[in-house]
Amino acid sequence: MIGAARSPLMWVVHLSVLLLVLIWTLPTAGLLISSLRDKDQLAVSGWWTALSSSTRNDVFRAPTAEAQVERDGKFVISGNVRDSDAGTISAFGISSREPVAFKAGETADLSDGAKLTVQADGSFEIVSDTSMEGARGQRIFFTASTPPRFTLDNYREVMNASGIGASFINSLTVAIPSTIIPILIAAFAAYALAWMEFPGRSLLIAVVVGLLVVPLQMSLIPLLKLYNGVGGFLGVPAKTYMGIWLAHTGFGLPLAIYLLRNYMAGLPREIMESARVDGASDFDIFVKIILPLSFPALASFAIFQFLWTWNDLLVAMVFLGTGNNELVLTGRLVNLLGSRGGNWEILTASAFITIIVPLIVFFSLQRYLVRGLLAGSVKGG
Amino acid sequence: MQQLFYAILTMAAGVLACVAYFFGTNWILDKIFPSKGLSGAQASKNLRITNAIRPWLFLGPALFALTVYLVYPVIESVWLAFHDKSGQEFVGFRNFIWMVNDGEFRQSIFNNFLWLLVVPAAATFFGLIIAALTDRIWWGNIAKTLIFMPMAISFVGASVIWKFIYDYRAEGSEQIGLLNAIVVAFGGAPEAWITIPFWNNFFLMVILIWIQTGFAMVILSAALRGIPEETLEAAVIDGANGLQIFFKIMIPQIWGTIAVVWTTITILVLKVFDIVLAMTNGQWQSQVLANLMFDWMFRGGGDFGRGAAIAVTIMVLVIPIMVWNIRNARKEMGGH
Amino acid sequence: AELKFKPGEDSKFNWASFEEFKKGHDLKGQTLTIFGPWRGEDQALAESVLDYFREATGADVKYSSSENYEQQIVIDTQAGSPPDVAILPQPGLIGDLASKGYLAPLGEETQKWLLDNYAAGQSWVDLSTYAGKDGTKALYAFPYKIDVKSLVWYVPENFEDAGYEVPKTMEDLKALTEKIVADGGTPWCIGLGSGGATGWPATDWVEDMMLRTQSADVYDKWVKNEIPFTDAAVTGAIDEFGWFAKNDKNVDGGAAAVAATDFRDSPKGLFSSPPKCYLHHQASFIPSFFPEGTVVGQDADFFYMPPYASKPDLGNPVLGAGTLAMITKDTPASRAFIEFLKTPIAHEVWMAQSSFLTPFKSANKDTYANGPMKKQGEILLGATTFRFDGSDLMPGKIGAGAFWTGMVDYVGGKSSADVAADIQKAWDAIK
Amino acid sequence: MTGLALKNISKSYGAVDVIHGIDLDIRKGEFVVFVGPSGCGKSTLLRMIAGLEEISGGDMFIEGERVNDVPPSKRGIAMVFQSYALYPHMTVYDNMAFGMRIAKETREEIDRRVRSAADILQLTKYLDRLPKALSGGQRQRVAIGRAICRNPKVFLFDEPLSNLDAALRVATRIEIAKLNEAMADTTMIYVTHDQVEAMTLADRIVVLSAGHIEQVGAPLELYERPANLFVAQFIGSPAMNVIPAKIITAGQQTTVELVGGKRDTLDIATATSEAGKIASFGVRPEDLRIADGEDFLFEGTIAIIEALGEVTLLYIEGLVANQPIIAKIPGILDVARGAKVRFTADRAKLHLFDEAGKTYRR
Amino acid sequence: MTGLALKNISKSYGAVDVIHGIDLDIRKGEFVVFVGPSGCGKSTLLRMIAGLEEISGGDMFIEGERVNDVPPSKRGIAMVFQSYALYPHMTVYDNMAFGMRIAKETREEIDRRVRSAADILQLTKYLDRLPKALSGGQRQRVAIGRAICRNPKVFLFDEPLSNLDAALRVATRIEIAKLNEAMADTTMIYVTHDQVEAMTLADRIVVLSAGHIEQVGAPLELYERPANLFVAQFIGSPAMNVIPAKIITAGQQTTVELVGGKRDTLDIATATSEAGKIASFGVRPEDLRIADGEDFLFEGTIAIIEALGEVTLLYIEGLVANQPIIAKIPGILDVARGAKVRFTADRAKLHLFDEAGKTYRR
Ligand SMILES: Nc1ncnc2c1ncn2[C@@H]1O[C@H](COP(=O)(O)OP(=O)(O)OP(=O)(O)O)[C@@H](O)[C@H]1O
Ligand SMILES: Nc1ncnc2c1ncn2[C@@H]1O[C@H](COP(=O)(O)OP(=O)(O)OP(=O)(O)O)[C@@H](O)[C@H]1O
Ligand SMILES: [Mg+2]
Ligand SMILES: [Mg+2]
Repeated sequence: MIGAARSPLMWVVHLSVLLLVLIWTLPTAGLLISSLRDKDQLAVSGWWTALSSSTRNDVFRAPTAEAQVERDGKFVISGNVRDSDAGTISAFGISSREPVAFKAGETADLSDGAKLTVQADGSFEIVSDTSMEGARGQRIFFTASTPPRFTLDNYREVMNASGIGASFINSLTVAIPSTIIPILIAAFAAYALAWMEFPGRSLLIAVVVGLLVVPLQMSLIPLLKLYNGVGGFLGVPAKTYMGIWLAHTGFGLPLAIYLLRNYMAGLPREIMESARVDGASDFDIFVKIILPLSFPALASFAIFQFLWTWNDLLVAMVFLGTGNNELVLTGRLVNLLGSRGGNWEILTASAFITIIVPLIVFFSLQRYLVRGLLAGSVKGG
Repeated sequence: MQQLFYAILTMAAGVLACVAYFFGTNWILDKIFPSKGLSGAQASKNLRITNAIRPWLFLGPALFALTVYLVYPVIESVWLAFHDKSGQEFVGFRNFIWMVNDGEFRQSIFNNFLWLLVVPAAATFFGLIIAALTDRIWWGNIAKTLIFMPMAISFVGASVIWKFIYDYRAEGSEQIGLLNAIVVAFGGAPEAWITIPFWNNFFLMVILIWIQTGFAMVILSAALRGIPEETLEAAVIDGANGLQIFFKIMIPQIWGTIAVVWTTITILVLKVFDIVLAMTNGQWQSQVLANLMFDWMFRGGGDFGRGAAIAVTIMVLVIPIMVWNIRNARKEMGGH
Repeated sequence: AELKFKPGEDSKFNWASFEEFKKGHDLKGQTLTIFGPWRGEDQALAESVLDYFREATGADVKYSSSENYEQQIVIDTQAGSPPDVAILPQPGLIGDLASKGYLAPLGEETQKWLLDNYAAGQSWVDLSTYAGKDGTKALYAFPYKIDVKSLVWYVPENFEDAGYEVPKTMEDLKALTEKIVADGGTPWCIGLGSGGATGWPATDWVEDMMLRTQSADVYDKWVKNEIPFTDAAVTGAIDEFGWFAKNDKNVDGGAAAVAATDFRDSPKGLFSSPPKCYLHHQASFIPSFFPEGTVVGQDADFFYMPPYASKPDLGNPVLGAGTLAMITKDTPASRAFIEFLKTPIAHEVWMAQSSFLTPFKSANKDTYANGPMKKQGEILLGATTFRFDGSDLMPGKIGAGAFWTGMVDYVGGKSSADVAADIQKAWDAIK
Repeated sequence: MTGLALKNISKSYGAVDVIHGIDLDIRKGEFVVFVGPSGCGKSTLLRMIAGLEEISGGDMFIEGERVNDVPPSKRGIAMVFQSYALYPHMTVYDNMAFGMRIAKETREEIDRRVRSAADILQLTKYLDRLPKALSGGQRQRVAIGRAICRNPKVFLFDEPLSNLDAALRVATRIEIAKLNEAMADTTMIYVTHDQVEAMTLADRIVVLSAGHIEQVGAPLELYERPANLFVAQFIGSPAMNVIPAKIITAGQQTTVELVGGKRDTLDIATATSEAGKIASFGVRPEDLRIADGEDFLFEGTIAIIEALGEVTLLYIEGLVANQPIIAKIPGILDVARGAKVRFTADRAKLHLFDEAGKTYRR
Repeated sequence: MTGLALKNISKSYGAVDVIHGIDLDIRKGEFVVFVGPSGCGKSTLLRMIAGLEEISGGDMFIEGERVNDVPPSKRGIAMVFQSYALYPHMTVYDNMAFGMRIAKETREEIDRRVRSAADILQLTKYLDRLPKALSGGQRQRVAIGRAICRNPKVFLFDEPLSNLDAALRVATRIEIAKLNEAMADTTMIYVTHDQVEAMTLADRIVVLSAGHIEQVGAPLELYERPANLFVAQFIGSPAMNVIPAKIITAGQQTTVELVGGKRDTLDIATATSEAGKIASFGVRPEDLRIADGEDFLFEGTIAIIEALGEVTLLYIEGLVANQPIIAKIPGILDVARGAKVRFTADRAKLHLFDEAGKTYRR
């Protein structure tokens, strides 16, 4: 459509896409930034503030009296309130009631007669004429402006968790066949429903649509029962990779058949007829004509099925064991979270680690969503 | 390394077995009822037989999997719906009677209708717009990947994301929720968004729309690319502008796919529970059927009867969609 | 695996019990699967205890957990492929499993052991006794790893800075609350948010108030719905909570923020500069959610949620929660595991690390890793009355449903009577 | 031996009847051309023979075997679709090789046949292209190539040359004729709108109209002795001129009066009962000559002159309102528009049709 | 006034050059026909004029305005696509009405024009059908109808009549001619493979070959005075016979020796330097006559006889190996295959081309 490409309204298109992309990525951007932030900061300030320097109020606990050194007859405890990050101290205080009582560089009198000075660069000194006592270090409240600071700690923590590598492979072992098998099965079924004549065809289509709605949770108990039965009967474990592939296949089939059938039914009839006249059987037609021409639909469904199986936890937990050779990545990551699930930093980092593989899949399959696949095949229409 | 090797081996075995089935059965069928090199009458008789059998060979694995994994559980659910808590005792319609008298259930039905009205339409709409617009720009693929991203994010990730959007802090303190930060920046008062009855439904819907737009976009983008280019050219020649081409030429030609996407999302909406579960668990009057079902199924030991009764209700709700799809399929096939 | 503490090395530990157990059990070649709620750090801690069981018996122990463990245990038991041992924090769910016949009774002997060895033993036995499939009551669960809930957390130095004292009675606590308000501060941080479980922290408040305004007997009737939710005793307790939470001045962010704030985020207000609040009511696990580097005992501390001076007869009631182990598949290994839990060492190893309290009298208090834990342990041991978290005892639909929702509605502005009526209605619906 | 037999074949799409009971026997090895106005059912008939369209009524036999229910792949046919129906994802080579690969021919044989077909159709340069990078005519040639590569019992061609230029059309036509000769046992059925193709290729032509057969016969037979007005006008281009007439005297010879009043006596026998009846008088444009003397058929004014080089077409008005009579005169003519001219024709080449359009046989 | 001007227009698809620098001026209101072998670039050129194909090089002007970057919708064109490009989801009526609806014509006006176009194209019965329920020719007619309903500055027709039967083709052709007459300001560009169409419709014919122009001229000019061998052979069907020859004497008149040894003197002037050069001698099949006496051009054996009714085609062998000479003799001839026949032709109608194929002008 070169006509459209030249249209003066092109910038409107660019702008609207940009706007939509912004809206859609903003939440994810928040997640990404959050995953790079210090875990304590997460619940305290908005993620967007991480991008600019910010003023923050913080508390620092000075070393205990044990750390004091004698210098020129005075006892001194010194250090720096800013642990690692740079930044400037603008004010400080010694009581929770007045955390900004003093300007940087000023000196505050402590209750036990010692004097505290905090410089703008964060260095502080507690100076006392007498040796200081007490098991507790002095709290220093300070207000600092901090430049943006990011850390890869969250990722390091997730990546270093034991068994992550094995789980990664387990997840792939689950996801790849669970994507390919249903596509194969569904493609054959979709072809039959789209182009083969047999009684009850449209009823079957309706049933497939109806089955789309079956809540997964409903199926788990009966199926696991069945698996246990079959496993017991055959003397094999009930929870195997085979079992989960089939389960994902079963759960993914309605959507697969529905999408693929719709697509296949739209292919030009003449091409099929032409192949039929050329002597091709239904099987030949399916393999040699329909499959290559259905690539866009196959690719789209593959993307979704992969996503779903990759991110799935429930089905994996029910139908697959939890041993090192079986625990999937999502399961492994969830186990990193505390029992009460408050580790936002792990959540954010692991969300980004798990997203990578699906995005690769999406990106690599996206090129099959091609234009003009059917161009030149028939004249008319 | 060894694990990787085994993994590849099992994967290959699994996929090959599947491929072997289709090739194998077809081969066997053609061996049992050969039609090549046979006399006419016998050949055509064999052909009739193979033609009658082959669809079922193609459908076989799918039907098997659907039956085992979906139909059988459905039957079990229906059976359970007429039984008590533990599935032991037949109780007739008692679960259903309880259901219609339950305020929460009625609330869920109402909310579900809201969801059904808004989410499929919005997700399909945005998906279509994005698919159409990104098709024309050089950075379309990048844009698509970004918009697809929400789909790829695991559900836990998504719930954290939206926590960081809807989070509420008291007025005066620093807002860490983006929405409230914006509201405050414009001089408004922060709100605990997901606790505002009725409207919170919409805040939850936004999440699903955000996720499902990627789905709609991918499917519709494939469909848009399947439109014969010549018809667009013809429309350009006929003087149609971009919008007219979009509405009068492209949309009608992918209408079938739009219907499919809409149907799929509608059904998904009926099933959706994890968003509600994670964000509100149905509190503040945001309950939906699927979450209610989940609640009754598994919370504290569960009441399978009531859970199944709700599940059956959800399944009944798709019947109109099924009928509509049958009609479409019939029309489509008749037209050829 | 490497044992956390070398047997025999540190004399604080009761190594004899370990050796004795080791002698009595040999499960080489057997597998024990355990399914529990502990993930993350807790999982690592649990594994460190299981290591001793492995070491002692030679059994192959597989522990697993899941985000949806409640759902999963239902599925697994129902479908007939349960783990050997399940560990769950919800007595309600356990009762349900027991009534469906999925659990094996632990026997008289264990019941007696609990009575003898756990502080407030009868409370624990009552908690672990459920009706089986045939209706007969039996001991089905073994409490292990307890959290104390009746705690109020504060920052001692902030108290010092402002000149506040730790209150000894509920009256004092209320006075302190008012004083902080008068000083221009905000006394409480309360957050009920918990995703799908939003509302539960409020139930702890109500239960604590219940125990402080009514006798344990009334409490027991309440959790069994022998007195209705609408009873004045209950609405009274709810309103006690309301006194704290429904007053905009009392809570950080005002009453509106209570339901919306995540319980994991709410304690952070104690530590901000200047402090957003001075007090936080939460169970013993909460330090996990304190800012990194917070040292309990120094940067933060707790006090026992005090009783009313005006009701001395109620004593020092302690509200708690915890996990209970049960046998879902009766094998020698799972029996042995319950036996293992009866050894002091099974408790001490975890005590010596973190986030573990036990009412087991024979476990050496000195093994507690730090002072605050020991202090909590002592609260547990010194309890005159111990009551398990009421919402966990109620049927799931109530304790993990209507009650939560009700509390959310309550802080949202509904009256206690209306809320109680709603909850009671829900309860009636499942009878 | 009968290659293909249609017995009372009919077809309807829902309520629309498209083919109304067609009976036709085609010898094995015969070359039959279907002609007829656009939309008369030629493609439909072809598709029914191929087995692509359900037969609504009647029976079809290929080499004696009833094939109503035999699927296309087993009928031993090759077909060139009117709409090409190329495989969009295959190169030209693969498009042509597809049928043979299905038939499990050897690789060499496939290559040989594809290359020879490509050679004939001047497609060799394009063998590696996808259909979408071909011109209309090239696509059509691929469609032809795909058919002629194979070795079927029956060839079906649906307007296979319509998008080719004259030279290529002649060349391809000759190749098809050769093919027909080389494969004496292969029946060919060919749909075309091109008279020359029809006349040169056909053993027999079937003229269809609105779903039924008007006439079947050898090409010259149709040209010289059309069974009725429809065939007479359909075969030949420009079409035969038809002038309303009245039979004045019937008998061994027939005298008719054309509109305009001119009378003429034809060598056509009519039953005496026909006298006085309305008839149609027909003369082909190419049979008209400019009359020198008084012996003329009719007279008219030249309205349009179309000089085609080889011949000149004259559109003559004045005889029948709104329907000029066309004369096709060889060479480039030197006449002026508006001139009054008289025309005559060889008496043996005149046609007469009765009121219903049936020919009065000579 | 120039309606359309192409200045050195070229087009390539990646590495494939399809159009090589075309220069062409078309008067406003002119009817120009593009002819050329299949694949020579006609459709591509049309699509470039329509703005559907990027112009790789050169400039294009419509009514004086440079339109290289003007989108199709602003160029004021209507087009009949070679592949029809009907809107599959619209009925025939809507297909035709679409352009006018876009242009916001009144409902009555649309209805009037659609019905009148449908009438002309005999589509009235099908107005409510979807394209997929139409025959090939009917679809093509819808495509034509869609174009002629509109009111553009330039009409582009890409082989619009290829799937129509002869009668309909003539009728439609006449309608197009009428349209052209009625809309004196509308430029029409027409691609066809049909000689008759080209000759009758065109004001000028553009002969294309492999992406460049061979000759532009009025129909008869091309027929009578082809610029080169290519045009000579391309215009006229069957193509002009070409016989290798040698120039014996050059000058005012030229004497050539045909293969076979026969010499003949033509009324064609050649430079004396040409003497002795190889040349091609050309004569159109329709210009050949059977010679009675000794004055003949050449002699040969009749290999094939094709009787088309109106004319008979004789394929004569014996002169040039593997390339029969074709003679087109009016009427139905009474000759036998294998007979030796002598042919002659009007001396004024003979053509002579130099070695490179360029015509020796008379
Ligand atoms: N996308 C493409 N890539 C490469 N070559 C192409 C492409 N499209 C067309 N061509 C080539 O360009 C040439 C001109 O094509 P065009 O369609 O203009 O021919 P045409 O003159 O219309 O032929 P026809 O009479 O057969 O329709 C052809 O040789 C064709 O193979
Ligand atoms: N699906 C359909 N439903 C109704 N009528 C149809 C359908 N398909 C074709 N027709 C009609 O059947 C008639 C015959 O069509 P067919 O394609 O056989 O014509 P044809 O003789 O090949 O014409 P052409 O020369 O134009 O290709 C046409 O009038 C057409 O409109
Ligand atoms: Mg046709
Ligand atoms: Mg073309």
